[in-house]
Formats: sequence, C-alpha cells, structure tokens
Amino acid sequence: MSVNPKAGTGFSWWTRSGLTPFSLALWLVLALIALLIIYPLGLAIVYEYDNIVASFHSRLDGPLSRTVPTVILNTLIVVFGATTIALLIGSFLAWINERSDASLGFMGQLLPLCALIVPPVAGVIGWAVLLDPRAGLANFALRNVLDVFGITMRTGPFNIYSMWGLVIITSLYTVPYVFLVVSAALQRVDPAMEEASRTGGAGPLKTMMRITLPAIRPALAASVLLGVISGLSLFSVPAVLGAGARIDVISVYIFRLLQAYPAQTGPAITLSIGLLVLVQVLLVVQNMVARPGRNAAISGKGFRATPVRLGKLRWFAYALAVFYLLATAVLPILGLLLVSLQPFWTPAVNFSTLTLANFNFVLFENRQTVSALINSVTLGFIVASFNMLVTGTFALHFARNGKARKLADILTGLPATIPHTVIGVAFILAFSREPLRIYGTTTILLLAYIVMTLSYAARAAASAAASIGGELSEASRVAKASDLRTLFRISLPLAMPGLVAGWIMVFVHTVGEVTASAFLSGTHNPVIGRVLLDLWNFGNFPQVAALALVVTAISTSLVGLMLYVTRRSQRVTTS
Amino acid sequence: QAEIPAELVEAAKADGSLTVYTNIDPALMEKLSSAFTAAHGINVDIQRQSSSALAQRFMAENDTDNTIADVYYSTDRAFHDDLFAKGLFSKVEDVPGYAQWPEEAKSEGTITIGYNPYSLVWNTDLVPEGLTSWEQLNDPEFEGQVILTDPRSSVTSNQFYKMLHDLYGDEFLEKLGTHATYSPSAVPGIQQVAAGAQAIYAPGIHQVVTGLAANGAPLGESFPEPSISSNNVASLVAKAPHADAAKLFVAFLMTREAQTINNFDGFAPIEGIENTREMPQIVNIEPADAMAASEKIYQLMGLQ
Amino acid sequence: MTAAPRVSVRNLTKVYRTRRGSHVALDNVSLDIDPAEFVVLLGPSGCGKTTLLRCIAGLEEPDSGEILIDGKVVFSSRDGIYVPPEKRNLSMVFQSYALWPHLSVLENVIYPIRNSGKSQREAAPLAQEALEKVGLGKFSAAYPGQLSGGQQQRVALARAIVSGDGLVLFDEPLSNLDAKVRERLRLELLSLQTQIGFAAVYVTHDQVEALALADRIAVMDVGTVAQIGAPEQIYDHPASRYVADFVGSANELEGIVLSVGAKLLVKTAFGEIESANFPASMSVGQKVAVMIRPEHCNVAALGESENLITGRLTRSLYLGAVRQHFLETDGGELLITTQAPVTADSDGTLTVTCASHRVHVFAQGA
Amino acid sequence: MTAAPRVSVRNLTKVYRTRRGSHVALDNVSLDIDPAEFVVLLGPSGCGKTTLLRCIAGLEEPDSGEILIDGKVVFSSRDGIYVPPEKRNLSMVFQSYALWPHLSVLENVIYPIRNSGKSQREAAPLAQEALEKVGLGKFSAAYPGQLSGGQQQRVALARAIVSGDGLVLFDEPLSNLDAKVRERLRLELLSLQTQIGFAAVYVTHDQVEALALADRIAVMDVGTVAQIGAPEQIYDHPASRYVADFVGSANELEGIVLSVGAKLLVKTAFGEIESANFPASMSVGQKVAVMIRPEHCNVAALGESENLITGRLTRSLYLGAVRQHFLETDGGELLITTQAPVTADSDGTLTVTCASHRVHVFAQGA
Ligand SMILES: Nc1ncnc2c1ncn2[C@@H]1O[C@H](COP(=O)(O)OP(=O)(O)OP(=O)(O)O)[C@@H](O)[C@H]1O
Ligand SMILES: Nc1ncnc2c1ncn2[C@@H]1O[C@H](COP(=O)(O)OP(=O)(O)OP(=O)(O)O)[C@@H](O)[C@H]1O
Ligand SMILES: [Mg+2]
Ligand SMILES: [Mg+2]
Repeated sequence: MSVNPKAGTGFSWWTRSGLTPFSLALWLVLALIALLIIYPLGLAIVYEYDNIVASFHSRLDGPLSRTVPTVILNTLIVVFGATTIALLIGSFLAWINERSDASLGFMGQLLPLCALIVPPVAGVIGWAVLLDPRAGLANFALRNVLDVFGITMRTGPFNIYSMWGLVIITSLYTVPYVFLVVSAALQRVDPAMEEASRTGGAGPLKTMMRITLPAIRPALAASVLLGVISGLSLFSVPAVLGAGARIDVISVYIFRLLQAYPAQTGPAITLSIGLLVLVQVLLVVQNMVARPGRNAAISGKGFRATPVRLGKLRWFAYALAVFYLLATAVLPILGLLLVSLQPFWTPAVNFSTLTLANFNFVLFENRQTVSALINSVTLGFIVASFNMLVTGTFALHFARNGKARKLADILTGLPATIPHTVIGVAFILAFSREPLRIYGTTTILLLAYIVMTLSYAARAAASAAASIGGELSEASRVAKASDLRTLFRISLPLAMPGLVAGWIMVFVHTVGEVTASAFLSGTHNPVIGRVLLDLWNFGNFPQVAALALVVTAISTSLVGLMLYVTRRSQRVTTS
Repeated sequence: QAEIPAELVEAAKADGSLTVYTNIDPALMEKLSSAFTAAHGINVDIQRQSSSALAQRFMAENDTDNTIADVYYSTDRAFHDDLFAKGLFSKVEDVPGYAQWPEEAKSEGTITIGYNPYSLVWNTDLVPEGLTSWEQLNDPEFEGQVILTDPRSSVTSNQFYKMLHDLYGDEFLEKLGTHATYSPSAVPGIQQVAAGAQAIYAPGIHQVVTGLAANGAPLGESFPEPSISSNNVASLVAKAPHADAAKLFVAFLMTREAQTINNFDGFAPIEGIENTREMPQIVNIEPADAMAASEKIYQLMGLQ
Repeated sequence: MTAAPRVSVRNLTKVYRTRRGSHVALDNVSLDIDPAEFVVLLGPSGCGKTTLLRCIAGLEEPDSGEILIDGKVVFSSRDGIYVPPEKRNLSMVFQSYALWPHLSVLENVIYPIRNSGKSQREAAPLAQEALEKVGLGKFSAAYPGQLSGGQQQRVALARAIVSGDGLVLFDEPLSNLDAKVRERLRLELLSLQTQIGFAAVYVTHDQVEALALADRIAVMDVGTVAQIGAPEQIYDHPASRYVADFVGSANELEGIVLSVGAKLLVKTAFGEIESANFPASMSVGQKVAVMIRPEHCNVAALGESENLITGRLTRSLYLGAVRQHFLETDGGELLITTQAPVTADSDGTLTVTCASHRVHVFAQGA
Repeated sequence: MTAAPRVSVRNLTKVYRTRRGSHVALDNVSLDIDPAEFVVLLGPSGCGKTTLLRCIAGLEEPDSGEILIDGKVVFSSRDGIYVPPEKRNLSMVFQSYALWPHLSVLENVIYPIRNSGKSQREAAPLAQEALEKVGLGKFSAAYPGQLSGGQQQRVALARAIVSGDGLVLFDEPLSNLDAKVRERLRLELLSLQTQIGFAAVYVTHDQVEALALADRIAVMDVGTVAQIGAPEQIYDHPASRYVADFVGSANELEGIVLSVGAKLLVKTAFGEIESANFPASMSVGQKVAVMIRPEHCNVAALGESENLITGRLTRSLYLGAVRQHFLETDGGELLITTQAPVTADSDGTLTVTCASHRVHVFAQGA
C-alpha cells in the first residue's frame, strides 16, 4: 500500500498525471529534447537581439520592405498550391488503394512512399535535367517527336523553371504525407458509411466527395498541416528551380540572408518567427476543423470493405497511379541515370561517350563520399530509431492523458516551424561554446537531426497510437503488467506498422537533409547532404546525379528491408 | 624565389599539421596539399565550402573561440581585407618571399597567389561565331539565353556588375535584367551552357570552362577587356593553432612549384611560370565601392 | 400469391477467395419475397446472411445466379448484368447504423432524397416528416454523435424509409441495443412497415427477434436455406434437427424406433417416448433423434401418463418471466422451463410430462 | 455473512469533466461483495456501470470515496491512496475481449501469469490447463484473429481466471454473441465460478442475463444503486417503479388509492384493481403507479373474480417459447404473455386476471 504522507494535498495531481518512475523518465527525455530546441534558438535570439530589432525597421522602410512581400506571396502560392494538388492526388490515391478494386495492395502502399525514398534534391535535379526548356532530355525528345509532325520549336514544350514547375514538383513531395495520413484514416472509417450512401442512391464518385472525404475531415486537416509544414521547409526544390525561374520563396530567401557576408541573421530569425506564427495559426484552425463528435469514429468491431467497382474509371485510376510513380521516381531517376553516365550534361545523348567515371569519382576518388554515406546512414538509423522510440513511447504511454499529449504536441510541433537554416546557425552558436563544445563532431549533426525530424516522428507516432484500442493496454495493466512491460510487450508491437512508417519518413529525411548539413558538417563529419551540395557547387551535374542515385539505391534497399522484416512479423499475427 | 629559413621548417614540423579554409576547387587544393606534404612532410587538412558559408563558419568559430583555420585561402578579397582590418588575420610581411612578390599582388594582410580574370563563355553550337565584348550580352539575338551569376551571391560579383555599370550605364543593366536569368554560382551555370540550356554565361571562371571542355563540352571562352579579376588570396589567421605551419604553407604557395600547379593554363602574378596566359586588362573596383553600389544595381537588374 | 414478387433470388452462388483457399458463402440459394412481406434471414454467425443481403443490395457481386427486383434483372451472371447499388432503388439499414457523422440528422435523411433528383426544397419536408414518424422530429438539427444508440438507430430507419423504396434491407439493425429498447423498436418497425408497405429483408441471429418480426423466416445453414416458412411452422414443425435446434432451446436425445403408427414409439435414454410429430418415412429399428423443447415440458399432474420423465431437480434458475430447471435423470440432463415456481417431491425428484404432439422426431443426420 | 467482504466500495463519487460541463457518473455509491459471490451490475446505457467497474479495477480514479479489496485499501481520497491496477490482484474481462492480436492464444493466457513472477516453465502448463477448462485446449497455437467471436470470448475468460485472483470483473462480456452461444457460455461461466470460487462483478444491461447469473443484482439508476438484492427479490419485490420497469416488461397505469387494508384498492383506467404488494405508507386518495407484468396476467377461467380486465385482442405475436398478446381496453393497451395460444371470445374480446399479490403499487414518483 502506498501511503502519501501529505494526504489529500498533492494527491490528485500526482495520480491523475499518471506519474510513475517510468513516466517521470519519459518526461525527462522530453524535457531534454525541449532544451535541445529552446536553448539554441533562445541563444540565437538573445545573440541577435539587436539585429532582430533593426530588421523590423528595415522590414518597414528598408530594402527588405520591397522584397519580402513578394517572397511571402510566392511562398504562399507555392506552398498552398502544392498542398492543394497533393491533397487531391494523395487522398485520391489513398482512396483507390483502400476502397476500390483498382487497389494495388502492398504495391499501392509503397507507391506514394517512393517520393520519400528518392531524396528531393535528387528528384528535383532529375526533373530539371528532364524539363529544362532547352536542354531538358524529355523536352528534347518531345521536340524531336513534334518535329516529325512539322511543329518546330527551339524551346519547350515544358518549362520546369516556372511557378507551375515549382508548385507541381513541390506537390510531388507533399503527396506522401497526405497519402499516409488519409489512408490511415480510411482504414479506420467504417465502410458501411459509404455503402449506406451507395444504397442511398449516390454513385461512387459522389460518395467519395460527399461522404468519405468529409467524414475524414480531421485527417485531411492534419495532412494539410503536414503538407504546409513540409512545403515551407522544403529547400532543394525551390533552390534548384526558383533560381532559374527567378522566384524566391522564403526558405531560399532565409538561406540567402544567412549566407550573405555579413550574415543577416536578424531578418532571418524575424522571418522564421513569422513562419512559426503561421504554423501555429494553422494548428488552431486544424483543431477547430477536428471538432469532436462530428467525425467518423474508429469503430471497435471488425469490418470488411467490398472494393468499390470503378468500371472504366479503373483504368483512369491505374493511369494516375502509374503517372505518379513515373513523376516521382521513374522519370527523374532515368534522367539522373542518363546524366550520371555522361561526361557532362547534354541532351544530345552520345552513347559512345557514356561512362561510369562519375560513379567511380564520387564513390572512390572523392575521399569524402564513403565516410559521408556511412555517417548519413548511421545517423539516419540512430535518429529514426531514437525519435520513433521516444515519440512512440510517449504517444502510447500518454494515449489517455489529454493534457500530456497536448503539451507534447506543442513541443514536438515546434521544430517543424523552424527553417533548417535557422537550426543550423543556432546550433553553431549554441554548441561551439561551453558547456557543450561539440561543433564539428557527428554529435552536433545527430542532435540537429533529432530536432529537425521530431515533428514528423511525433505525427506518425500519434496516428499509430490512435489506431490501438485503449482496452488492449488496460487489459495488460489489469493482467498485472507494469506500465513499462505493457508498453514493450503490448502497445509497441501493436503500433509497429505505424511506427515503421514514421521510421522510414525520418530516416529518409535525415539521409537527404541538405540545408542544416551545409552548416554543421565539415571534412571531419561529412554527410551526404553536404557532399551533394559540394558537388553541386564545385563539381558537375553528372557527379551530383551519380551520388544522388547511390543515395537513392541505399535508401530504397534499407527501406525495403525494413518493410519486408516488419511485414513478415506482422503477417504471422494477422493471417 | 626566396630561401625558406630552416627554423621555420622546423617550427612548422613541430606543429605537425595545418588546416586550410578555402573555397577553391578541391582537385586543385588536393594537388597543392600533396605537393606541400611531399616537400615538408606536414599534413594539410582542407576545409572547403562556398565563400559565404566559409566566412560564416569562420566567424562563428572565432566568436566562440574555436578557431580551427590556420590559413584562409579564398577568392573573397573583401572578406580578407575586412578581417585583416578587424585583426582576425595577421600581417603577412614576414612570410619568406613576401619582399620579392610583385607589389600589385600583395597587401599587408594578403598575398595574391593567382589571378582569375572573369571571362565570357558560350556554347559553340548555339553561338558558333563566338563573342568578344560584354556588350554582346544584350544582343537581341540572345534574348532569354543569357545566364549570369546572381549579383547577390558575392561581393566579387558585385564588383563585376559595378564594372558593367561604370562602363555602360543604367540602361545596360536594366536591359540585362530583363534579358537574362541567374545562377547562384558559376559552376552549375556554365554546365547549363555546356548542355545548351543557355547560350551564354557571364562572368565565367576559366578553370570551370577548361574542365568541361576537356570532357568534350562545346564551350567557347574569351576574355573581354576591361575585366575584373577574382584573385586567389591567402591570409594568415591571427589565432591560428599552427601559426608556423601556416606561414610555411603560404610561403610554399609562392614557390615556382606551387605556382605551376595553381596557375596551370591560368594567370600567375609572377613571370616565367610555364603554361600560363597573358593577363587581360583589369580594372580595379574596390569591394567597399561595389557593396555601396549593390542596392542600386539590384534595383536596376530587377532583383528588388 | 398472385402479385409478382418484389425480389427474386435464383440459384445464387457466392464464393470468397482468400489466401487460405476459397469459402462458399452462398451455395445455390433461391428465394422470393413478395411486396410488403417481411422476411427474416435467421442463422448462426458466418452462415451467409449478410452476404445474401449484400448481394441483393449490389454491394457484393455473386459468382453465379440471378437477382430480380420488381421484375427487373439487377444481376445475372449469364447475361453479364450488374446494376450498381445506387440504381437498384432499395434502402439499407446497417448494423453500425452508418450515419454520416459530418451531416446533421436532417441532412442525413435528406441525402437519399436529393440523390433521387429532388430539390432541397422538396426534400426537407419529406425528411422532417420521416423523422417525425420515428419520433425524432425535435432532433433534426443535432449531429449523430450527439444521439444515443437507440436514437441513432431510428435516424438510420428514417433514412432508409424516406426515399419510399419498395424494398428495405436490414442487417442486424437492433443487435447493439439493450433488450428494452430493442423490444420497443421492434414494434415501431412493424408498425412503420404496415403503414408504408415496403418489403423487408431482415438479417438477425436472434431467434426471438425473428419470430416477433417475420411474416416468413428463412433459416440458413452454412450457405444454404434450411427451411423457409411462417414463424409457427418453423418453430412447431421444423424441417430438420438443425432448424429445430436453432430456433429455440431443445433437449436432444438419440433413440431407436420401436413401433410406427398414428404415433411413433421411440426408445431413448429417458425411457420410451411417444411422438405424434415425425416424418413420413419411419421404420422400426431406425435410429432417430428426438427433440423436446423445455417449455413444452410440464410438471406432471397426478394421473397424467403421457411421456413421463422423472429426475432429480439439481438447479433452478430464475429468469424473471420464466424459470429454468435442470433435471438429472439416468439418461442425462433435461432442461425444462416453467412460468410458475416448481417444487420437487420430498425425495428431491420431479416428474414431468410432454404431450406427444410436442415431441419431434427426425431421422438421424437430418 | 461472516466472512469479510472481498470488495467494499464506500461512498464512491466520480465526476467526468468535459468541455461541455461535468457529468456525475457515480454519485456516492456503496457496495459490498462477498468472497465467491456473483454480483451483477444491471442498468441502462450510460448509468455508470462501466465506470464503477473501472474504478474497482483502478483504471479510473474516483473523485472521492474508498475502495477496499480483501480488506486492503486500494483507493481512498481521504488518505490519498491510489493503488494502480497491476497491484490490485484482480482480473478483468473486457467487452471487446481485448485480446492481444500479436500474441498467440497461449501467449495471451500466459501473459498474466508471467507478470505475477512465475517462470515460463511454470506458466505454460497453467495456461494450457486454463484453456482446457474453457474447451480451447486445441487452439493454443492459434492467433486471436483466427478464432470466432465465441472462442475469443473464452480465451478472454481463460486469461482472466488463470492467475487465480479472488476477484474477476466482467464488462458485458457476452453482449457481442448470439443468443444460443450466450446461453451456453453463461452456464460455463457459472460452473467455472463455482469450481474456482472467485468473486465476480459482472456488468450487463441484459435483464435475462442478470437474472440467470447473479447471486445478487445491483440495479443502477443514473450514478446510483437503485436496489440491490437477490434476483427474486428484485423481480418480485422491486423497490421502485424504476427497478420494476427495468428488470422486466411491465404494464404501467396511474391510479388513486380508494382504500387501504390488507389489500390496497386502486382506481385505474382499467377499473378498480386490488394489490397485495405495496409500500407501507399509503393513504386514501394518494396518487400511485400500478404495475402488472405481462406474464402474471392469465386468461380468466370461468368463475375467477380477482382483478378482471377485459379488452379486444388486437394482435398476437408468436415468440416461440411464449406468445405476446395486445389487448385494447378502454383504459389503454394491455400486454400479456402466455405459453399456450389464446383464443378470443366470439366478439373478439378477452378477459384476463392478475393475482393481487402480483400487482405492484408505488407512490407516484418513486
Ligand atoms: N470478404 C470476404 N472474404 C472472405 N470471406 C468472407 C468475406 N466476407 C464473408 N466471408 C465469409 O463468408 C461467410 C459468410 O459471411 P457472412 O458475413 O455472410 O455471415 P453472416 O451470416 O452475416 O454472419 P454474422 O452473423 O456473423 O454476421 C463467413 O464464413 C465469412 O468468413
Ligand atoms: N471519459 C469520459 N469522459 C466524459 N464522460 C464520460 C467518460 N466516460 C464515461 N462518461 C459518461 O459517464 C456516464 C457513465 O458511463 P459508463 O460508461 O459508466 O456507462 P455504462 O453504464 O457502462 O453504459 P453502457 O451500458 O452504455 O456501457 C455516461 O453518461 C458517459 O457518457
Ligand atoms: Mg452478418
Ligand atoms: Mg459500459
């Protein structure tokens, strides 16, 4: 019997918060992570305080007042345009895969993840190589075809260096987030709701638009939020395409502010705070949309869905899936492959000059690449495992504790709103001095990656936790298992598929990260993003392409292995 | 060529190694450092980043008392001057060979190791007849096919556009602003010209062009006059952990051996180096003036 | 009957193919349902009730056979016809209600009317009227999440009847509710059906519910219809041991026919038992199954002589309206139910009797 | 009883605070459960049954009051004691079974034994034995997803009884099953309880289930215990109109007391009715509620005179074991149930009688 000497006073709080030694440890870990976010940023703000104040003035009447509004407008167009397109494509793909007879099953689940596995920097270069208005391989081929029909063009027909190019390529990288969230929601919504609509006289399309999608509104809101966050921090796409199109978006703009000498840290941090506010506003909006009681609940009973017969639409669905696959993975990879085999990038492919020299260079001659690969993959592994373990444990352990969850939500949502560049600079400032002098080591990268991917990990963990019925862990408690044992024997294994999805997301993000790596990585702690950037700045396209392909191959095989292993263990229990 | 005193070599060997911060082509740096190691048995750690990232990093390290760099060897002349003025770079007078070095290629805090006059680069398939003058950038024939280094990317590019402004006036830049697109740096930009994505690049960097042309890229290059040159300058870091090795390395850069490596098919500050070229006429634009004019230039070129 | 049937199911077969092999969920099932008839599909879990219902609704596509609704072929494997659910002019009430959580109660009910081409103006009063009918007129602005289970159920009902379709399908609509609510809703449902006159196909595994609601009951065995008929017929004249067992409790014994006549005399573990309820083709010496329902056994009054069984009263359960008693006899345990309490004799035994027309005999294996 | 109670619940109050305000789910509830006693919590949806059960299990923390298990305080708001579920030495069967889908049947059952410190070697045979007891010995290697609902239910049962705890909590464990399976499992559960001798707290909203299982029934009204007692007592002597109504069907009438004596004479819409079952404090002229259960009404034999009610027979429902009949009288509708069929007189009317000790009278509002 545990008797609290201060009877009646601290009692309610103590027990209601569910504080056991284990949860205390969890809170401690979370507090450390919080410190990892707040300490560098706080330091950056303190350090740059005068600059920030000054930048407010320059925002009002200085040179920034002329550029910033355009940059913000561009950013809004790109991010919301991309999110809208991704919402359409992503939820449609999710619906096809979960509900229709055009489902591709396991393949269909993997498909939208392709975009995540090909690092955006590789994908966007692939697309630039394909759709450059003059030298694009695809444009070149198309022009040759059109020439046969007597249509002669010197440029085009497509121009990737345009607002459209920017929006569409950005949207390709937003689709996976929408897809993951929406299919998870669809798996939990009782298909009887849709069948009721069918017998109520509505066709499949109308049912989807009027019933299915509105019923999963919270999931849609969540995916919009994820999409906006990822769109805001996506750097490589606007960096590569925006320059050619002369369109500045905020992530590139902040990068440039910080890269200038002397660095304009003040304005950069001010703009970052603006981003933070925007994301917090969206969070509030999302909470309002997800008003309780009006949305599809997770039904406790098992159900089965009969796939919706799409008829001729089925081919349209297949076409969309194939098109998406082509757009995110196949075509850019083919483009990259072709370029990586050339001595220099040229649309007029001369097969006699194709060479493996670039692979040879990036893998063997460039001393940095191998250690960068090892570092990146190791870091990806550690960061993904650590973040999923912490956020997963937290989400599962506090599944029924609303207040704890809300606090964790706010905390883990924070890093998503901070541009990677800011994180890079803040980390240099914070960790090059006592008490933690780790600048130039792999540890500083580890900490930075942990912070940067925390939000993705937390979202994935939350949705994984939400899919487990509360009674399963309660049954374990009643069966005399401590909360720790309950977690490791019951909750974690059950949440595994969702956690694995999150793991993959974090892993791929870490391996493909470019921006903060540029700041924090050097010759002593090289990572892939850094080496890619070097090759981009000082080497040549074919080398960049070769390395991007190597990274893609490694990510794909690791992710494939991960899926294979977890699915195998999963199959035992569900067959 | 001055003798390198034995005491300096001894002291440098006692340092054991040194770190060079640079933004110069890694292949070249590789060759230089191997030659140095072969000559003196001292290892060189090369930290290579783009000039602004490098500057940031150096400053951050300095601010937190973490200085790693011994030698700063970059094309960012303005940065060198600035840091020397702030006392972060030390005087280079007592580097062996300084006295003999040409006057125009040295200052109190910097030694110019090589010249990189800006060039005009074109795709020989798209511009078969070639180019000779900066003015041709605005030739209507090439509208939309010209790619320029983003004026905002560095002070040296500020200097280049200031020169154009001084030569041809407001209208020229305004027209150029509507006529061309921008690349964040020369390396990807010249590759786009090689690929035929664009016809003309300016201001070009000779080493990048020769590298691509060696692979068969259809690139042509000329050095219009007047031009400005982005020079490879070396400085000694004041708080260098390996001050003697640093001094030895800079001295080494001034030797014939290093000059031959550094300026192959390029432009050397001293006479008589094999495989070097004749310098075009250079105008001197002070970095401070260039920065002062940058606002106006951005505006003219439609960047603000 | 003279009217054309509302639904005709002919030789329907449906096979589910899964990783572990295939499962015949419906095996050559045929069934006719008349206009305004209330047919209940009754059977144990997994026998194919839901599958049949979903085939009629068009939510599942059978492998072979034909389905006609109002004389129109909506499915035919031979002619390759498949009419999707939204074109079949029927309504369905789902076990989970399947209300749309993002629409208000009124909007839920309006939805099917709008789908049949009516304007919002026409639809709203119709929906309101339907809600009044199920006693939820006041709740039209509420959202499903704000209603109790029983109220949600009634919204689902209103939504199904509102479009005035001649056929309404029910998949265990009451199984989530407590007994009192269930009983009330059963009565409401019946009176709505009389009032509106739709044909109903109602799936349940609750025997009492089936008996209370049905004009005809189709008792299903795995994939097939074991017997179809009026409730009394099913309960009092089950065609097989399976049906007899499924539609109510039963004491089952094995026996051998001793003599055949107007009545059948069977030797069982409980002694010799007379039955007036047996199939035509019985012969002496045949092995048979004997079934006696607990509620057909009464405590034997003095002088009664028909089918007397004596046993020790081991346990009495009080179930409120009725009582269950367990009698231990030499031949095994006998369950009887009575309305009145029962007292054992001084030696703890009890003698019960069962009228011979209440004793069912089936050939072994039937 | 002399033995100390297994569970004592004292003045338990639990308030849920939500955005829309607070809801008193338990309001000063007290309850004692003896060792080896089977107590059923019966009440309509939302009355707080699950909440009470979860408070006992430690899954929910009450706002005030005390809970003792085997004399040990496991919760006390006054002394600031809260013992977490894993330290309370009890087992629970969840409504959704809550089997762990990633563990095999055997592993599911082993889990609680391992948690109480036993080695895998000791645990496995115990678990196997428990599975044998519920008739699932052969299924130990299967996964829950491969079992039918009834089998899953029995695994949950095995898991609950395996650790030999003196207290097992059940939250509507049978409500997902069909009537036949439910009946069988009820009997199994009772015999397991007799055999093992645990105290059981069993939540249900099914009256028949409560009556069949309980040693004592606690009928709950919103947040409070309305009556607690043996099944007969609850059914035959309900303490209030609420209890009477909830534990079975009832015809309810309003009336005015005409005279008080050994029997009470009440004027109702059905005429004057005599009752021998009424509270002590009745006075002439008082407004009362009269309740007559359908199964206590019999067709009046000739010469019977007690509480005669005549009405027109409008509808008879055949429910198999019993029949329901609706009688339309001047005072309203009367429901009666009989085992035998009923035939109306030639004019379509029927006269029924109800023994006066079967007529319950309550003060209005009780
Ligand atoms: N989509 C499916 N894939 C494979 N087998 C299925 C599928 N749907 C149903 N079955 C199988 O078909 C059989 C009949 O299922 P059905 O749902 O019609 O039963 P039911 O009579 O409605 O049972 P219940 O009373 O449990 O709802 C079952 O054995 C079931 O496992
Ligand atoms: N976590 C909660 N937050 C707010 N209100 C709750 C919560 N849990 C239960 N309630 C409310 O408390 C009341 C009692 O709930 P409880 O689950 O104990 O009912 P119950 O008797 O078990 O009902 P049922 O038979 O439907 O399961 C209900 O009105 C319910 O809405
Ligand atoms: Mg079913
Ligand atoms: Mg409950």
